[in-house]
Amino acid sequence: MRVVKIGGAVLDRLEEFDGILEGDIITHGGSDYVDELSRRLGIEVKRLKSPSGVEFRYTPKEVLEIYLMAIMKANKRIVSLLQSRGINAIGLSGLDLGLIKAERKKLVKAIINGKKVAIRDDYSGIIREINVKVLRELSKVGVPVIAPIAMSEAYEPLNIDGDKLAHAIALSLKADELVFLTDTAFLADGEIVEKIKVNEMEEFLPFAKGGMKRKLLMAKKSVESGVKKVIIQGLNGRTVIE
Amino acid sequence: MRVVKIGGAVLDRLEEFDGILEGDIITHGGSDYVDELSRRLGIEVKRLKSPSGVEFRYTPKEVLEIYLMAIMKANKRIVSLLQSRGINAIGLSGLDLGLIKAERKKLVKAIINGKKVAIRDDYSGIIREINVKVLRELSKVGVPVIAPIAMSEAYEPLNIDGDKLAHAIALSLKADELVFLTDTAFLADGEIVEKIKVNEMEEFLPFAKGGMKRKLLMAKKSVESGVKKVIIQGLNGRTVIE
Amino acid sequence: MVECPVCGAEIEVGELELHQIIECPVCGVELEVVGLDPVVLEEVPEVEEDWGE
Amino acid sequence: MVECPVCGAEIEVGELELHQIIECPVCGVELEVVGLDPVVLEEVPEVEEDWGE
Repeated sequence: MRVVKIGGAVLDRLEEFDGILEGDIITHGGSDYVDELSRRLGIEVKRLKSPSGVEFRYTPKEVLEIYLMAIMKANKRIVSLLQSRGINAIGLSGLDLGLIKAERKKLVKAIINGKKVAIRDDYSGIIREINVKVLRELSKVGVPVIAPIAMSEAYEPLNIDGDKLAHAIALSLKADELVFLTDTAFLADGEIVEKIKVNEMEEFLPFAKGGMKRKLLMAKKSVESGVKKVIIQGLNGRTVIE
Repeated sequence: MRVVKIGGAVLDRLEEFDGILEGDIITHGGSDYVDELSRRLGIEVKRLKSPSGVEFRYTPKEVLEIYLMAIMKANKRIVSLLQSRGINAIGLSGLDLGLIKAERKKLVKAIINGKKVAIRDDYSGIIREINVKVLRELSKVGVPVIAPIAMSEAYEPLNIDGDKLAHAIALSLKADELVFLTDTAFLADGEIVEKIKVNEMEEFLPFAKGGMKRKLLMAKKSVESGVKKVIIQGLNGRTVIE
Repeated sequence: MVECPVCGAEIEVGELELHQIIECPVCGVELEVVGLDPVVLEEVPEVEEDWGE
Repeated sequence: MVECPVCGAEIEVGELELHQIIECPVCGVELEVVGLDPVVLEEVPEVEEDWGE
């Protein structure tokens, strides 16, 4: 069982990836699409920093609507491409069949202009449950392409992280392989690192930052939780974590 | 088997319909959402008239993208509402599993400023095939909520008419009942017409125009093709065609 | 004057727009303006009517 | 000066914003500004970090 996460940065360059797209379950990002639609609608994209330094998109209701439309555009673009390659894709969000349940973060702490503030109207979520039974049933019908939109306790859409979604699906389905499709493999001092043993990870982390650092940490957690291999597949090569 | 089509005009008033929403297969419109998003993006909404007087939305690629996003917003709003009522909805477009195949109208004739013109970059489609086998399989898993987006021969999304989609699904699944949820039942001289026998339809058509007239004609065709009952369910009452 | 590509008749044409459709007064066929300066006409096939949202 | 709702200590506060979070210097608990004029503080629970796209 292979889970593939298509990064937002390569949504418009999927033609450059060949067989790698063949996953049993596919998830994706799309924050570039969300930023673009927000900009076109004249709505400011606010990225906030959590006290521990993690950056996130401030997603009040007004932005949630834009998030949903832009992410579903990304979803159908992937479905359309896969169908054109004879892969019978079925595009879904976490609302559909209640596939992904998440808890809305009713309180989020963020640093704005150096001050710590409490944010209560954010519609991001923490993934609580993946409907594994339904996902397995659906993968008999076609290849599920799951958008990073979860269902809250109030049955509302929530913004969830695409990488975390891929990780959660890989673990709950006990996948053999988790592939992150993104623009670049992991580089250390400008060189592609082709292979990382999980117990060597600490040596490499200082070379990574932002999204890549999070992917490496997630890869480590995935392998430690039973996923045999995690691949960070870039346009320039790949990094395998085992 | 009951097919329900949720009209764009009542998307934001679904709470006012109770049990009627329980269909085996649900489709919907959403042109108000498309108009709203177009307006917000500063893109002119062009409605053209065909030589035979039918109005349609001019859908070049730039509008198609807006159409897709706005229609998927409508789709997930319905899924979210149904999930909140304990109905296990699964929202899909015609791209998903190739559910709805349509032929792109590579040439459309329209009247613009009184002149007849040929339009070649329109992305509307004529429904050619509904994947009945897959639709039946999906309705065992949950309640499909199908967006009026079809897949072209080039695996691209196409704008298709929500009423026609409901009609095509009702026929191909040999539904007993086809329900059009819209703002008003059919009125003649200000009075709700509660019942129309199919062979009496001609007497009533002069009282109807635009979308209602098309619904009545479609209802007639549906009943003549085996659907036992067509209901035009408004917020103010209903018209049953048998 | 422009020649009808179907029946060869000479057609009197006023001011035309690209993609405009005119009817040949002699053979009644629909013709699309596919070129201007010089005007180029091409027969336009019949089309099935159906529409989106 | 404002009273910490958890330990009762008097806290020196400068200019505050609604929803701003400050730490009680005595008991170290995090407090949210839920009211201005007068300033009202409320304890802020710990939160799990996780993020969307």
